[in-house]
Amino acid sequence: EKADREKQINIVAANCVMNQKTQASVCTKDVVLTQGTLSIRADKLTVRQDEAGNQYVAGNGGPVRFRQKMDGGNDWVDAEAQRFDYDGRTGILKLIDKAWVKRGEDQIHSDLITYDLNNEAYQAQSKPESGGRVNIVITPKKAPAP
Amino acid sequence: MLFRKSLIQEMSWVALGAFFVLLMLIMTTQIVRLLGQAAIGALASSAVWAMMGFAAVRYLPILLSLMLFFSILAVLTRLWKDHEMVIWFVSGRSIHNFIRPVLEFTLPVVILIALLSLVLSPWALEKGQEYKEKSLSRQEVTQVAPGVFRESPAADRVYFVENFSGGNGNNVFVQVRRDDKLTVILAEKGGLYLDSDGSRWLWLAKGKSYEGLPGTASYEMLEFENARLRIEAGENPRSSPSTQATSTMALWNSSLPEHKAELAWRLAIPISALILSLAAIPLAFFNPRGGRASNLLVAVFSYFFYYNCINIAQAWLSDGKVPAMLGMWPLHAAALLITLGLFAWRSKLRGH
Amino acid sequence: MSLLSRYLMRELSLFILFALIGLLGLYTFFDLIAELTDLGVGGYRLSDALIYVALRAPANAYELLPIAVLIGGIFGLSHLSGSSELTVIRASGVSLKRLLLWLCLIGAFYGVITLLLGEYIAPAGKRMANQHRLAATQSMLVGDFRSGVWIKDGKQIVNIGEMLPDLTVVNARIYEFGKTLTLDRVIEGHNGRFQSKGNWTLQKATITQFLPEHAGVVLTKPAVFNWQTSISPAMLAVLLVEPAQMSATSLLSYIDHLKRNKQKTSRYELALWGKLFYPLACLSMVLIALPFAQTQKRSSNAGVRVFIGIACGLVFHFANQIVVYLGDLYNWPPPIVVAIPTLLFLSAAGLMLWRQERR
Amino acid sequence: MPGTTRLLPLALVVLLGSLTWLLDRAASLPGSAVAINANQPDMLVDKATAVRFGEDGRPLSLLTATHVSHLPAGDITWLENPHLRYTAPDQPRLEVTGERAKSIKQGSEVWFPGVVKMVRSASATQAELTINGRDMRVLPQEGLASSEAPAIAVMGTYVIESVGFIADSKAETLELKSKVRMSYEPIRTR
Repeated sequence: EKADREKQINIVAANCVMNQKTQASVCTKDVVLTQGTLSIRADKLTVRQDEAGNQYVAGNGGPVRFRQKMDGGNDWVDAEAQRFDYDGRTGILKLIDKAWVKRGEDQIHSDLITYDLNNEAYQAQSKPESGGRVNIVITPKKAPAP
Repeated sequence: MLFRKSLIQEMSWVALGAFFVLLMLIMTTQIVRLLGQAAIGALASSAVWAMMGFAAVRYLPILLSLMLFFSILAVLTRLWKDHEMVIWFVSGRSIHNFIRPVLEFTLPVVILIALLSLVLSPWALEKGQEYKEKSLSRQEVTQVAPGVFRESPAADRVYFVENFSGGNGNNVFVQVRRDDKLTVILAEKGGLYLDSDGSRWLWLAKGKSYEGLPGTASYEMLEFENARLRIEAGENPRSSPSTQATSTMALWNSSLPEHKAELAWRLAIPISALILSLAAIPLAFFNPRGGRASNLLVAVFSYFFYYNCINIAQAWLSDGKVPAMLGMWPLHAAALLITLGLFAWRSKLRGH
Repeated sequence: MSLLSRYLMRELSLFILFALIGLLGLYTFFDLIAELTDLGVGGYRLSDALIYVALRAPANAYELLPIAVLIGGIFGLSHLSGSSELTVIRASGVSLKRLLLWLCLIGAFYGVITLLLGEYIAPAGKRMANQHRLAATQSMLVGDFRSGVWIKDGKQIVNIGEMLPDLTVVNARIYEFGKTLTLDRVIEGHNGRFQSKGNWTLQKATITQFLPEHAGVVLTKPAVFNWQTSISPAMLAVLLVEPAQMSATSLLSYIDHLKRNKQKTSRYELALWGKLFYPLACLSMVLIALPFAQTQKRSSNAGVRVFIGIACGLVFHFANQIVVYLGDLYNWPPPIVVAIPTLLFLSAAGLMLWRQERR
Repeated sequence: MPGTTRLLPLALVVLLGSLTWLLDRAASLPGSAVAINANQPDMLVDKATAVRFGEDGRPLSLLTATHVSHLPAGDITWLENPHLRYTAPDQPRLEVTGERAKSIKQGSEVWFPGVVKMVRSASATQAELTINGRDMRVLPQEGLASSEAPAIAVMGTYVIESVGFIADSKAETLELKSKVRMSYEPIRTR
């Protein structure tokens, strides 16, 4: 949900190092970041906040797992990837290496998925050299029960 | 042999009297010096009497030698003055007959002088110094008197207490020097005390201490309600024993000119005592008709001249001007020759 | 001074002089031995030691004169009574009182000599001796403590490391206090020279200033610093000599300084009173000599009486010194402390004379 | 009575013997006072305020305590109710308050056992940091404060709980050793 971005951010981790000069915190081992409905589980997470308050989060894991509730409805988006990079200012989340996103029934697997949290649209690219396959499974939405 | 016994007996009495007077004399001046030191805290007041004892042992050899010379001189002069000498000469005694009784009277004392000068005096000097240092370091507690600056034995602490009321000082000033750091402490009240297990404390109330390296700004200032500082016993370094305090054996083995000079000096005391005692006989010649006390003056002058020669010889020996092997023997030989000369002159005079 | 009293004076003076020379000889001998240990220190030669010992002679004389008067007096008087001249004098109508008067005159004469010695000659001699010795051994004049001389002057406590013979000071450190037991400044000067009354100049000075309320420490290193103080070189010189050897005038000025700085003055007051009463000692010595000397020639114990006389005199002199020390220790009022032994002995001598006369 | 001729030597020997014996006895003083055992305190101060000035003469550290005791062994100083304020030019002001403190190596390392509160004032680039924890070790010169025990740190909007931390004023970093729970409000500019 868009509203998440205003919410308080909580990080739980085994170890964190905060650097005030760069306003960046690097947390490692069993890191769980939650903000509103968004939750990210990763092995390593770097969080940075700029003066405007935009969060820049990056990290990796084996894999990194995302979960966020969709706006309006109680559908959840789940995603996984080896590495990810989120740019709060643009609202773009990049999932890299063995990335897949599952929204409702739709699923998408790819080497690189770019998910735009603003309009909840995502775009998948495969890495040309690896001949990766982009595998998209769209499941029609069932009409809401009358 | 009434002659021998009466002579020795009289000399003994005069000697004892002279000894007491000389000892009292030395003690008077020593006491002044020691009390002066005690007054400024350079010497523990409890140690004054013991230190006087040590000073006595140190001066005894010279005192005894002076006593011998004076008593022989006094008795023989009396004999001349009371014309008893003439009676002895008439009855066949000559000046040489006095040598045996004088020797009999002098030898035991000379041996005693040798013992003192070679063994006891150095011991007394060394022990005295050690005792002084030990008693000083134990005495620091009673040392802080009001209105007077006091320095601790190891000279690393200086105290000044403005005035005393009820046993503790008001307006206390302490300067402590440790390694190159200097600390100044000021307090409204302060004092020294011994705690149960015998270590010594300086307590201070409502004060400030400034500690730092002189000449730099990095100071540390401490303000306190009250403070207690333990004072280590001044374990000042063992000062190396001066040549005068080293044992005779050590002097004998060492080849240092100063040590040889000191050894020669210590030997010179008994030897000179013996020679001077013999010289006293002819020196005591007193011509009732002639000059009144002129011969006494000559005798005293010769005594001190001989002794000062010994001192000067020692100075030359320690400077190496005179070879150590030679020592002071030529000086003693000369003195002996003069004495024999005096005997010859006196008996010749008597013989005409 | 009638012929007879002049004769008495000459006769006694001969013996007193003789005793003084003997005693002085003994003391210079001891001084020389003490000096020998320092030979070779910084080029200290034998001739310097001899000069030093010679210059100290007046100070020794000052200390020994009373005893010399005693011993000379006893020997002189017993010599006179021995040759029955004393009895002749008494027989020729000289009453005991007149004889005592003459003796007092002689005693007073020697008392004046002691005063002169103690006031001018001895201190000057001692100062010259020290200065000579310092120049010879190139060592510095240091006070009683190894940390140098300490003086309190108003709001300053001053520590002078050493003082050179030319009265300049080395390693001076001055603690300057604020109102309530706070240290305002520490002024350190490598060497200092007296300029005029009330101020010295310190070369290579370092001033450490403590700002109030722990605000900070300000360090300044002026090449020359003008140090305001009432301390004078004379006062420093005074501190380097034991009280007993100071002249009365310098004692007086120093006591006044101590009083102004709430410092204990008893040690110096005792020395001052001691100096004033000391000449009196000669007088009492002469009077003590008389009773001991009045004996018949033949009596066996003539020697013993002389010996006892000398012993008593020595005890008196010894007591004099001890009393001064005890006075300082227990803070007894100086004038009384100093007067007791002298008065005691005078009365004892008087009593013996009176008893002897009555018999 | 031995021959009176032997009177003098006898008298002198007796005098000498007794004098030497007396001196030996008088001089056999026990050793100097009880040896100072190093683990007994050699300085005790109540209500102390210690200010240390830096080379530039400006106050560097201010330490107050209700009771201070110094042990010569290891040159250790124990303080009760210590409050340390460290104001070095090259780092933000550091204030540490605790129940007890043990200062070693002339105050270059101070150990605060028990409950401790540390406040590092804000600087141009970092917000004020307050840590409430236990058993904290502070090295003022290096601007380091660390602990192995649980602590709660508040820095600006960040609230951090952890077990063990290292706060480095000079590098402006705060490392949280384990069991980290951090939360903060994103800066709202809109």
